[in-house]
Amino acid sequence: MTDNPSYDLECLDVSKNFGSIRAVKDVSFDIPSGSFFSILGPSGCGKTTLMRMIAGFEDPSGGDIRIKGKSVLGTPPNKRNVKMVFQHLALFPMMNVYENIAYGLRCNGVGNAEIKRKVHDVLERIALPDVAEREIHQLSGGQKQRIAIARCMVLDPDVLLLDEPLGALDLKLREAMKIELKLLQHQFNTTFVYITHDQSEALVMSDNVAIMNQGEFEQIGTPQELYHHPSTAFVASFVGDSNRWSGVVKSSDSTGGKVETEQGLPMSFSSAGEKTMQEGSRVNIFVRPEFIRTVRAGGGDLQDAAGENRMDGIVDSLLFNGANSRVLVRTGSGELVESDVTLTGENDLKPGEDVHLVWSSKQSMCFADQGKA
Amino acid sequence: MTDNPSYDLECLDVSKNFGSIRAVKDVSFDIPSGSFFSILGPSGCGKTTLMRMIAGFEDPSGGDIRIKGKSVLGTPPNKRNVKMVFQHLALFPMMNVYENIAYGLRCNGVGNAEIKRKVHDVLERIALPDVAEREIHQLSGGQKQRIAIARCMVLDPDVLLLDEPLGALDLKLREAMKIELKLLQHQFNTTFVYITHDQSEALVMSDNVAIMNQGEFEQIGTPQELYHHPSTAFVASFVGDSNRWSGVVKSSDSTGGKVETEQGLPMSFSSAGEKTMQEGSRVNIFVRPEFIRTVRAGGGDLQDAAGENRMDGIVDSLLFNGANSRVLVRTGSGELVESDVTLTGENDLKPGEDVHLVWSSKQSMCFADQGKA
Amino acid sequence: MLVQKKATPFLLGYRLYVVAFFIFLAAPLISAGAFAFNDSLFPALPWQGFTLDWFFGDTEPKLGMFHDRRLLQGLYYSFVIAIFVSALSVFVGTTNAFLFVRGEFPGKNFFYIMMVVPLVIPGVILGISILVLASDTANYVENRFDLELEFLRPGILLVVVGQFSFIATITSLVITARLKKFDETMEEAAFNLGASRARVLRTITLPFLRPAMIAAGIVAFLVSFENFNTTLFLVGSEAPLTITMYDRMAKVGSTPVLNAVSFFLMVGSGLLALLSILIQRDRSGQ
Amino acid sequence: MMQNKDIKRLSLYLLFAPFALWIILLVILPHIGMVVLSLKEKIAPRVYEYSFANYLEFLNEPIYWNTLLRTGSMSLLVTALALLIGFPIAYYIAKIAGPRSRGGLFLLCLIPLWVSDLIRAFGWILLLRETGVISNFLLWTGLIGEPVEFLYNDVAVIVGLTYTVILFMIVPLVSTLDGMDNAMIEAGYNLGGSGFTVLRRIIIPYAMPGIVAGCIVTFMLTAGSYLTPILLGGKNSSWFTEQIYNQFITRFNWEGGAAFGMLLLFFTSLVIWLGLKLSGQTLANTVAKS
Amino acid sequence: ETLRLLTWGSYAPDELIEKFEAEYPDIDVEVTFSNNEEMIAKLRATGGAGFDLAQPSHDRIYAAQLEYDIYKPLDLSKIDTSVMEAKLLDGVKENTTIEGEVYAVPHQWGTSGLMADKTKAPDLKSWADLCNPAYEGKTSMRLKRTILLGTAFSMGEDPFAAYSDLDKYQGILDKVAEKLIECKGNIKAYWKGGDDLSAMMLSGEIVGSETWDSTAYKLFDQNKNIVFVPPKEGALAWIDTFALPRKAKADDAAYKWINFVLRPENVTLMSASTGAIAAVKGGQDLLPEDKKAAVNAAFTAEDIDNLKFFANIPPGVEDMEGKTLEKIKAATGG
Ligand SMILES: Nc1ncnc2c1ncn2[C@@H]1O[C@H](COP(=O)(O)OP(=O)(O)OP(=O)(O)O)[C@@H](O)[C@H]1O
Ligand SMILES: Nc1ncnc2c1ncn2[C@@H]1O[C@H](COP(=O)(O)OP(=O)(O)OP(=O)(O)O)[C@@H](O)[C@H]1O
Ligand SMILES: NCCCCN
Ligand SMILES: [Mg+2]
Ligand SMILES: [Mg+2]
Repeated sequence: MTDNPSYDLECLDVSKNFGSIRAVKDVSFDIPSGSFFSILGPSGCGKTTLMRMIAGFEDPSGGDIRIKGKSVLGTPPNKRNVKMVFQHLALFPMMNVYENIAYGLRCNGVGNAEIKRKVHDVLERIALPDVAEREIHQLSGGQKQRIAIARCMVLDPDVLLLDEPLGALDLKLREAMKIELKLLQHQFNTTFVYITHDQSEALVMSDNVAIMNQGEFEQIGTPQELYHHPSTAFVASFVGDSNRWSGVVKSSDSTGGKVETEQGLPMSFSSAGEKTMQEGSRVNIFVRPEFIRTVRAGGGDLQDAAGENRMDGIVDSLLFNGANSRVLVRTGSGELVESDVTLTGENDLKPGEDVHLVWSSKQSMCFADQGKA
Repeated sequence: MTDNPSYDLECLDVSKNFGSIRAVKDVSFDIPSGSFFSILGPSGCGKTTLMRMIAGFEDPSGGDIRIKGKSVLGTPPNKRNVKMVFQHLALFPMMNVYENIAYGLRCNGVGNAEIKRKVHDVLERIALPDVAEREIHQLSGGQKQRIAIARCMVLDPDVLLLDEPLGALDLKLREAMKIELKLLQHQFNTTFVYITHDQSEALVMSDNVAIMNQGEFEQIGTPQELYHHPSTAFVASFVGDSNRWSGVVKSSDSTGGKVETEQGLPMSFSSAGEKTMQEGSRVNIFVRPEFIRTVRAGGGDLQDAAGENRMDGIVDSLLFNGANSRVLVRTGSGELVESDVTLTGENDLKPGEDVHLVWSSKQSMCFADQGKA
Repeated sequence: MLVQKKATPFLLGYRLYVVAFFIFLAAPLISAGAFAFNDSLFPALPWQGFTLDWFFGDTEPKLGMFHDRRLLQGLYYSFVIAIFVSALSVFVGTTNAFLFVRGEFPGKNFFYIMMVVPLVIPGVILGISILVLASDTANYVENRFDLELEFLRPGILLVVVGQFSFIATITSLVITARLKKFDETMEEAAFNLGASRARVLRTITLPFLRPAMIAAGIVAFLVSFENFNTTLFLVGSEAPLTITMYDRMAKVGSTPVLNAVSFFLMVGSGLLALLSILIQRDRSGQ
Repeated sequence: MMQNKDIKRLSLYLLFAPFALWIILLVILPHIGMVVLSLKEKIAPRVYEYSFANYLEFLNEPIYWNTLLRTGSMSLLVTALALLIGFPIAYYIAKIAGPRSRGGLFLLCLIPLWVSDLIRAFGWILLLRETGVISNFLLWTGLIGEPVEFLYNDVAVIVGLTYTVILFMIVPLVSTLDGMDNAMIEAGYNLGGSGFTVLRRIIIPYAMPGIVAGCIVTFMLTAGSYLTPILLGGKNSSWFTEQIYNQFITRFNWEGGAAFGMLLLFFTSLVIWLGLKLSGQTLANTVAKS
Repeated sequence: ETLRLLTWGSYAPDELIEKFEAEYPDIDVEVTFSNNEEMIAKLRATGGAGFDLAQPSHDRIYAAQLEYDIYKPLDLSKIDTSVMEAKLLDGVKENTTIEGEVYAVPHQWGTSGLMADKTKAPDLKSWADLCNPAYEGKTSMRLKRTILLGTAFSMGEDPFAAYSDLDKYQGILDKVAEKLIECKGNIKAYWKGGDDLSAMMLSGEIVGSETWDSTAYKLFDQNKNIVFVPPKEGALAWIDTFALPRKAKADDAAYKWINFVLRPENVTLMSASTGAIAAVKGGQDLLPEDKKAAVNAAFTAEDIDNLKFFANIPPGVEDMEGKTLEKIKAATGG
């Protein structure tokens, strides 16, 4: 029936139309057992729709969805062994924690003694052994989060779906829960499918990430692949910060080439894959701020900097943000370039100083211009 | 009447009790004209209460508040020339943009022609010249933000108070607005008092930041001062991430000293101010992840690393987050140490590798143990 | 499925049920309205042909409603009563909203329940109890001081007061709900921008409440207009339309002119309801 | 700012005044008056004495308490019917109808409010009577051979009352169901619940405040209704409000009428109190919320 | 000023009011429809205020006045009593004189009796025939005191005579109640106003009923088979009167109205609306033609002789009767 039974979840050319809106377009992917898979994309790109099809709340307009190798197209949502953590958690306010977790077991006709054992077991595993008798409104945001996961995990699902479960939490808690979620996934060793529009969540937690845009998957890969070797301009700009230049290819071969930017500056790049950019074609160059080194014009260490690309400018301003500080440099052609710096409080750069910006052609990502702004 | 008339806002021993709760305790500070001042502190520390006293919505239980040198204690809120941007903005939904901005002018009895001129003027300055006739619900989050500021600025306030104005925005927009707010403050050259519990907002935008904790100001200083020379353990841990060790001072003088940690490791530090740590006293050592270099055990560049502190360990896991990636190293004594790394996708560290952690004693911040956990 | 829109037979059956329900809702109104156009002296089958006489006829026996002074008078009194009742109820509803949303005072919960209670007291009993109190008071004053307090005798005032006694609960609930959604920082923002207390109320708070006040007013108007149980005991010589129609039906005999009035009221209320929807929509826009 | 506190206190008094006047003058005092009146016994023309005679009269006369029990049980039946019929409608409006048709359907639900009780009853009379629309329609379809009387019986009363009050059941139900996150229902399915389980364990418990609110209002309106049972009822259909009316109007027995009024109020309050106890709700979180 | 009438439905036809207002331009007439019980209840609640002229039946004034003091004496000098049928005037005066003051004068009189569709119920002749199983489910009555009295007569009792001995009267009422409860099965429904009675009768849903004569006459207009049948025990006759509420404020206008409607040309208009006979001399001749025909179809001379005028109700009787009616209503029968 299926080629590879070790995939917990497979989607084959799944698509969904709402009237004339094509919310999901021919999406295919498969998730190996026990991995953490994220779907990252901007608001409205179709993430929730895709997830709802997997859970069975929407019928795909086309394609197939398989769980543990079996198509679930005809299976109603309450018969699919795919559990879901909703964005606002959807804990049942009229039941206490125990009843919330027991709900699914009761639906499966599990006996009371067994239920009791399982609920306490799962509460242990999420490190909240004492909250069984609490009402939902007596829990903190992070605790609710964990109860929502426990409520699913107690049913031993094949796949756990999470739809932006951290969206409603505040900043500090969100940071803490990121790591916690990853640990929980290790704990339970269940396949997690995680939806988010926050790149840092996707990068930190996932084994694999799919970047979704306008109903389509642009790229699937490990966080590092996506960050360092984006296959499209969209991925490059959506994942991580970038400086961007438009230009025209002057010369190129399979290993890289040279571009002249609109401002007239030469810039060299290495080819991401085996694709050769056509000479004369319009391209966009992306360079991440952390790969640009800012060095004082007077300083002697310019030679150290292994970088085929160089630019001169004046420090415009410093954005001090502790470890993530950044310098804005105004180049000769007037544009602002962002570059990461470490500000130690001693001998730091100051606005007005002349600096050189240096980076390696390996770090210049080049994409053909799609004609979009 | 006052010693220094160039302060736009001065607070002298201001305190506020709600019944037995002491929300604000003897807070004093002064803000020079035209500067950007932030109050940073955890939730519930009394930030909003302090701001509401400045705006006149609460009466201080003690102390004095002066604006442009004049005490405003008896002045009702609608007569103080201190304007406020509320957390959820509190734009008036039953009025359009024009009427929202004109509201304060009308209250002051300004003539219609004059109002028109001023409103259009301020809309120009916030770079939204065409939205005058829009309804509030037709604006984007960032536009609303700017209108809320314009509504205050059109009245030429002595001080503008902002209470977590970015709290309700989503991640990407928040990043963008941070920089924008700073630019607007330059534009209007008015004193901004900015409240937040997000350290990155406070660090990026402010000329000066006050760190507030449990109703008290722990430290006031520039972002760099706070980050690099925190005067208390609370400031060190609240501003920026840190690794923390508890230990006992073995030897010390006015320039620094040596500590033995609970795990028995020796560690050296430089003294932050002129204070000399007492030998034998219990202290906490804080080290920021970005100042710890992680080098491969086999690599030869250990000598390069100027650092009096060194520790050996094994890479436990990598948290890939683009430019903000981090490595967790498990040291011989079993604890996890966080260190920032740049992961380029090529020749990166891998879990299980033996590494050395190296950092300079200059970057070890040492504080007497307050007895708190 | 309980939330899905798939075209299952279950959903089809469900839809049919909903349609049947709305037919049930509309049936008596349609029948009451339709016979207004029956060219017969009795509001009954068989159908004798179409006529507008029951609206515009100006001679007996087919005296149309627009020429029937008693009905018109009833309409007028209903209108006057409803106007007073809704004005009063909206006013008290608004003060109650402020009292219960903004006020802090001991026993607040208890008083809140007291506010809801009139809604669940049977209308007949409200009418009677007010009648009894008013006439006892009037009789006492008359016997004791030989003073006739005419306003305590059945009449427009008592009807207004009697209807108000429970309609105020409805308006209070509607306006309270709206005020609860009001973000108080909006008022603080206005103060902060230099507005006086009165100005804040006039320019910020009341405009925010306005849609709820109008909606509550319309509901109050409709409920007053159609009230029978409470009014029955309090009415004097100035009978509102429902009482006039009831007397007509029970004591004179119904002709299709009553159907004509019904039809007229349906159209009137329908327009009012539409108005309140439009206001509601305006509100959701904000 | 002491002045600020004084203003606050003053405005509290000013706001409390209309409320107090309303509740004291129009609700509490009249009911105290009723109680006092109900405790008077008529000895001779214009001579009264305080006693429980009127209440004893009620207890000693099976006609009266039978009528009260009948009114109560029929009201409960109407309430139950309104809930059964109304719940699916409310659910449809709140959860299944699209956002656009929702407003329209809700408006349609309010249609019976457009006209008075009287006209509604009038409409039903025209439909139900032996020579009315339904009977004629059935004759025409051949389903019945001769005219059938649908009017003047308890079924007609129940239909008419259900019709009149169902709106007050649907409105609070729609508003509570509307506030229910769809994700809650989906979570119910996702965790393995069948349609029935989700309904019983999630939707109904969630909607409980709305259900109770609707039931209270519906029950009170039904028990206190006058025109519908009078006009649609048959020769055996007596209603307690009619009894009260008769005491006041036909028998000029205000004292007895007042006692009956208090009894009706007491009885219905008791039923509601029981209902609240059984459902574990309070008046404040049900009726007051709707 | 305003003249507020508290009267029976159709006792103040628009045509007449317009004519009156044309004659007295400064008087506005406002009408409240009512019946005997409600008139008393209303005036009791208002302490006799709120209305300027009431029109209760002659038998319902004495006790109400004694108990509730709701009327004031008439100034007979302001009424043109000469036009009134002397027998009726004297009867009313006799019934409504308290401490030497007269409280009412007659206006219209008529009867309560039976109505039958000749073709379908040719044998309906006695009050008791309403309970005849031959007409099962096809008769009706109004559950008010008229049917109690009628049934009492049909059982051979004289309820009016028993007014002086209330225990005896109670005995009669109990028997009547028993009979009427038994009869419930035979009844289709109790009618409540002229309207439902007309509808049932015209549609043929019932074939006979207790009725006011005026209602029967109206139906005769529509269907010549429907006639008023004076019961063989004698039709019960009532006289509706004019009485001034105690706190009436427009006495002059009230007197003007009384005199106005007693004028012959107005009597015809009034009778056309009420279907009853004016208490003026030759009242029967002043009936409009159709009503005259109906009356003639219904009454023979001996029927007229056989009329039983309602006797004055002593205090307490209404309460006894009311309770009896409740008992009948609440009983489950049929
Ligand atoms: N029931 C529906 N009917 C019509 N269009 C729909 C429906 N559900 C979703 N859409 C449309 O499909 C597209 C994808 O929606 P979806 O909710 O999947 O986005 P998302 O990626 O989850 O966004 P977000 O991050 O904001 O949650 C959107 O354009 C949305 O408007
Ligand atoms: N009106 C009040 N009555 C009693 N206590 C209050 C009142 N307002 C604030 N507090 C208390 O005073 C303390 C400080 O509250 P405040 O709102 O100033 O905190 P905050 O720093 O603004 O927090 P957040 O970041 O969550 O907004 C809290 O403990 C709070 O509970
Ligand atoms: N007194 C009886 C009057 C009847 C009116 N139609
Ligand atoms: Mg989504
Ligand atoms: Mg705050």
